[in-house]
Amino acid sequence: MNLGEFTLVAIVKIVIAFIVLLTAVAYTVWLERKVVGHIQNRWGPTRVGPFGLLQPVADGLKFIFKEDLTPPHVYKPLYIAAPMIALIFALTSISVIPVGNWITVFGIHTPLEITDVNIGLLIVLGITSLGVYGVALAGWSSNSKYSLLGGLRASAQMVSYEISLGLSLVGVLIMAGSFSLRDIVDAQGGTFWGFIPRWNIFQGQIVAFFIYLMAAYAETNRIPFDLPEAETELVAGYHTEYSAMKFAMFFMAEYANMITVACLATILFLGGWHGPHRFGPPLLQAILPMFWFVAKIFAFLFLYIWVRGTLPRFRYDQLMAFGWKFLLPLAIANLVITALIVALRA
Amino acid sequence: MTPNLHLWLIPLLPLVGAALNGLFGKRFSRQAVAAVALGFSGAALVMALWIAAQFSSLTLPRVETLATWMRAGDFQVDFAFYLDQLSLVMLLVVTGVGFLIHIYSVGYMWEEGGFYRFFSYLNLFMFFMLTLVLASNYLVMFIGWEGVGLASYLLIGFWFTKDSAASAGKKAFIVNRIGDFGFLIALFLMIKHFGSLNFEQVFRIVAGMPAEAAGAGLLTAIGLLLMLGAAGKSAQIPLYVWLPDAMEGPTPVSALIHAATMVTAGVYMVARSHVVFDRAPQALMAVAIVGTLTALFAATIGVCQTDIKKVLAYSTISQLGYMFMACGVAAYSAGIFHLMTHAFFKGLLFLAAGSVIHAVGGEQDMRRMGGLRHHIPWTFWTMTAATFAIAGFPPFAGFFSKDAILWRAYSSPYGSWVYWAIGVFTAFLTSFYMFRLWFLTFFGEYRGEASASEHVHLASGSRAGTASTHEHGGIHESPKVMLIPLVILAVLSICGGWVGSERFDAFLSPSLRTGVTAYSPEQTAAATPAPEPKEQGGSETLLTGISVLAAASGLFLAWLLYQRRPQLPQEIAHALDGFYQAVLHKYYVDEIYAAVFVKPLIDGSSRILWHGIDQDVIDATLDNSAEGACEVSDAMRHMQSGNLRSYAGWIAAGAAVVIAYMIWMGIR
Amino acid sequence: MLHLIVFSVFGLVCVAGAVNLLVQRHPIDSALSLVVVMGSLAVEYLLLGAEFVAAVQVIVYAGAIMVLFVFVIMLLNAGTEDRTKGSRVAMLFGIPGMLIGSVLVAWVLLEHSGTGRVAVGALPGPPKVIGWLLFHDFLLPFEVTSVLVLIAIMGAVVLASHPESVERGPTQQPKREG
Amino acid sequence: MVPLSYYLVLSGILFACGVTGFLIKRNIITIFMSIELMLNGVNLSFVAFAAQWHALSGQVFVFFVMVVAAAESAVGLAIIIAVYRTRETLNVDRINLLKL
Repeated sequence: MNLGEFTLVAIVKIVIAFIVLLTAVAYTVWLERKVVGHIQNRWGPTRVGPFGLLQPVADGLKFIFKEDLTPPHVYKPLYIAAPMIALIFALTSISVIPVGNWITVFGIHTPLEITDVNIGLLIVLGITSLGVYGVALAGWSSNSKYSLLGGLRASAQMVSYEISLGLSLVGVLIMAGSFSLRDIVDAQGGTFWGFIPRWNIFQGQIVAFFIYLMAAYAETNRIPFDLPEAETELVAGYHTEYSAMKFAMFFMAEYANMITVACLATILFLGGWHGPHRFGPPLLQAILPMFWFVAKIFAFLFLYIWVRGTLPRFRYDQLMAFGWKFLLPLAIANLVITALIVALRA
Repeated sequence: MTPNLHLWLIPLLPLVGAALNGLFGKRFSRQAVAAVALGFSGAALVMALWIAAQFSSLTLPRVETLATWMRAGDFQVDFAFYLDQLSLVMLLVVTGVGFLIHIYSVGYMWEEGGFYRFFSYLNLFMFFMLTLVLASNYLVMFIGWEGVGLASYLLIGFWFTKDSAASAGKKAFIVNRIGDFGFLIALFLMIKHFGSLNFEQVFRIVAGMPAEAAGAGLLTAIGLLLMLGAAGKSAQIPLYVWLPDAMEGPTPVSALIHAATMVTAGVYMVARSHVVFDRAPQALMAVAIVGTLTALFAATIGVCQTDIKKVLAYSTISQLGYMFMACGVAAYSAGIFHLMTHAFFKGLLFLAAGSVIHAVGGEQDMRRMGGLRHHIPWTFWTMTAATFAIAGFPPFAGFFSKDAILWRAYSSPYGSWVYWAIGVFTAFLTSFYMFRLWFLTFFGEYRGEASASEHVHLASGSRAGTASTHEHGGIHESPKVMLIPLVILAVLSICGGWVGSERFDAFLSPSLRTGVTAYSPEQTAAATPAPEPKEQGGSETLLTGISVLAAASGLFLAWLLYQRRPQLPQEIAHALDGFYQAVLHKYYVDEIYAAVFVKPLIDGSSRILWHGIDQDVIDATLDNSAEGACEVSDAMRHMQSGNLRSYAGWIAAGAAVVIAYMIWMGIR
Repeated sequence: MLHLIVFSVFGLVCVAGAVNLLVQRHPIDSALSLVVVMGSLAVEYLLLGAEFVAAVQVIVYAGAIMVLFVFVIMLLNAGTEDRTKGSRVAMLFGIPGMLIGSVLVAWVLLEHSGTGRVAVGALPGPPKVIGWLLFHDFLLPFEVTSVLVLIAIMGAVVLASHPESVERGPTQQPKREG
Repeated sequence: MVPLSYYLVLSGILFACGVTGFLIKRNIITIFMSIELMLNGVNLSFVAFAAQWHALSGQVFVFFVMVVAAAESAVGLAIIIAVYRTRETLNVDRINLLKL
């Protein structure tokens, strides 16, 4: 593959990925409104399009055409930069996430991801860990006490939970012996006794999955850990002073992060694109893995929304205590036990 | 090979007892402390007896190596234990007498504070003494040697709140250091010239030395230095001064350490090193002369002492002198024989004296005793046995051993009639002062204060501060736990000598005589001319008769002076005023030592070392440099502005200088 | 060639970030410039093949340590610094010293050791090998460092907690209504 | 191919920037960041030398530097908070009680 071809393929893949991702973000919002609506015995969006399916489009148009308001007394450079930082990092992390096996299209053999690197997991972690700057800077530069509190909460919360998040992944890494997300998925192929899939979650990493789930909720500032934007106490937290497209960027960043986290959970714990035995015609067989992948992501996102519709918000000290005194020791214990088991099995 | 005897267990058992009592004894009850102490020392005794029972099936000597202690090039020292006839005898004496004295101490020390401490020390002493006795090389022996010194120091100073006891302990320790110094140098000489400290190796090398080299400077030097060590430990002239003061310790300690076992370590060491001494006639002669002089000298002092324990102390020194005399005429087995019997009767004497002191409530001055035989019959009878034994009346134990020594002193190729004459005269003196003690203590009227019970309270109160609940109804016999050891020792004092010196000699000969021949028979023949019997048969009986006569005349004189005509001693003392004063003050030896050694040392160290070197040189250096540092830092402290960035500036400038210097060095 | 271009671009970004750190007067700007420096340094590491170091550089340095800095700046609400003139020494000795030192070092580097050249990915540092090194050859330093971190955590907690709560001790803290 | 000395010079520049920051900045947090900058410069030279000599221990050292830096920043920032609590300023020129 020469340089030109490589560039072309890369650009095509980036474009596809971003279109898909942004669409997914938009429809995750729709999904959330719909599901939460049903949980609360409402209908959710119904007016725009069938089942309100065009609601995201309408919302996007509204955001774009709203007046871009910049309050006085803000620290302008960072006020403007913050949502961009948040969105950029949220979107970038999708680039190393594989969604399926290698495929050959028009004679070009290429993996189903933007780029295949052997430290993919580390890159995802690095990029998501940078995402906190967007939230923190937004909170600080808004020059508002609600925003500042939100930003402070966000940075402390994300730094704290990142440790548990990272440690929960180490167990999976030990099992797979690689940082490459593709290797991790490949390690989960096959079944036990023909019917239980060899997903990591069924290989004893259920505790790690639980830790990951908790930490991921905190990392994405979702209920029950949505302290940075707790609307009942901080108005809207770090994005109180934002409106129009800047607000939309934060909004999109949050949902993009959710999708990234869901992808990661699928890859690390739920067997990636592995599913039941292949059947049907070749075309179906080519598409099925991607279907499984999307289905798992959907399930994970549904869990997100379900939790949001169900659980109340933690208090801040409870949040910190939960992270440091429960999740972290649990993660360490899980790591030690996993390492022991792997060492004994070896 | 016989099965492993686990010799290391014998010393270790008392050490465990010492550790238990020392570490946890404070929380134990007295019964528990006594049980631990007796249990572990008794276990050591049982092991010793077990070994003795197996004696006939053992191949001796045997060495049991526990571990390598140190190794430097060819030189190696092991933790190894050595068992032969000599150490077996010592083993039995030490564990046996030691165990009896342990029992006795339970009764004697019951009222005292620091009960557990006492027994911890006592067990510690047993450990070191057994190590000394069982050592298979000089270095392990030296551990025991130093260890018993330590235990002795601790036990002499047991009542450490009493000033005299504390300083007596220090004195014993320091005087022993002088002897140990000699011992150490002897060890260094051995390492340098023989490359080993192992008994067997050293003796093989010594025995293999050519005849003309034998007796030359090296062996004489080693012998003399070893003798210096032995003299320190065994309280011989000129290092005997610590032993009388050591009577400040509790009486069982005096019995165990300062009569029966530790002080005989020097004799044991000389006997053990007999191969060296056999090749160094000058050293041997020095041993004999020192022993003879000590025997006489201490006996004369003993005549005038009034403190019951002091009399026994000088008697001990005198008897040790006998043993040295025996070793000095190469009659090692006689020396060891006397060591054994002496352990029995002198231990008994001390214990009985302790019982007497116990009875009269802490009084130690014989002039305040008298007529005690009806009050404390058991003590009286056992003490009588011991007195007759030490005086050398047949058939008591002392007779056989002392007779053997005197006969060998006369008949041995190294011997001389001078040794014999002085020995007999000393025997007469011994008999005299012992019966003096006996008469003063047990006969006549009681001369102490009417109500002894007051005394008891004062005494025990001042000693340990325990206002005893024990009822002291005047003068009273000691408890059974104290009497039983007395009786056992009395039996031993009577029967202990019946083995006879010839049989004992034959028993010990593998380690004391064949040692020489085994290593090199022809050398022995050349070096030690075959003991040509001077006048055998009739003369031996004659000499025995003379020594018994000397003992009897001592008894008669004592009876005359202290029983029949009690005013006579005063008159004699007046008549011999100057000499009497000198003897009473122990020939002023302590004073002479103080003037000759101690005072110059103190003056020298206070004038030159303290005022001169310490204050004017060392202190001054420190003071001046401190002041200099003060002045310099007073000038420099203005650099310390408290501003962080200034500090950073200094660092950057300094780093630049360092970088420039290193680059310059690199270029050059 | 591509290597040199990438190196130069990110090197320049790096230097620009460092200089910006010096020029900016508000600590949060300085902090963000430092994040930029760290990010571009990560790229330089990647160029040298040290992929794991690069990842950790981003995660730990940029993602955790600098977040902590930003957090403290926000917490203390630090304003722009006032240019006080508290130290003449820093200006008189420090700056010249620093200049002399760096010029000397740069001279030595360029003159005497400029022969070695490194290619892209000159020394791959795969996590597996680095982990092996850490847990075998460098086990003792690794353990010591972990103890250091533990001590640092405790020290930070003690230092930063309110003095009253330290005196009261954790057991006597009033139960919060929950 | 890039000469090794380029990397070293880059690391030197970063280090010099760090030193300069330490000298000219007044805000204690910024000074602290200057230290981090110096550490980063050193790290770069470590990695560069590791590539030069093909010795991974250079990279391992970077980890140790990072861990120490993390520990240092945790304690340092805690100290800064404590200082701010008592002195109510972050200007090192005003925190100069430690003098004669």
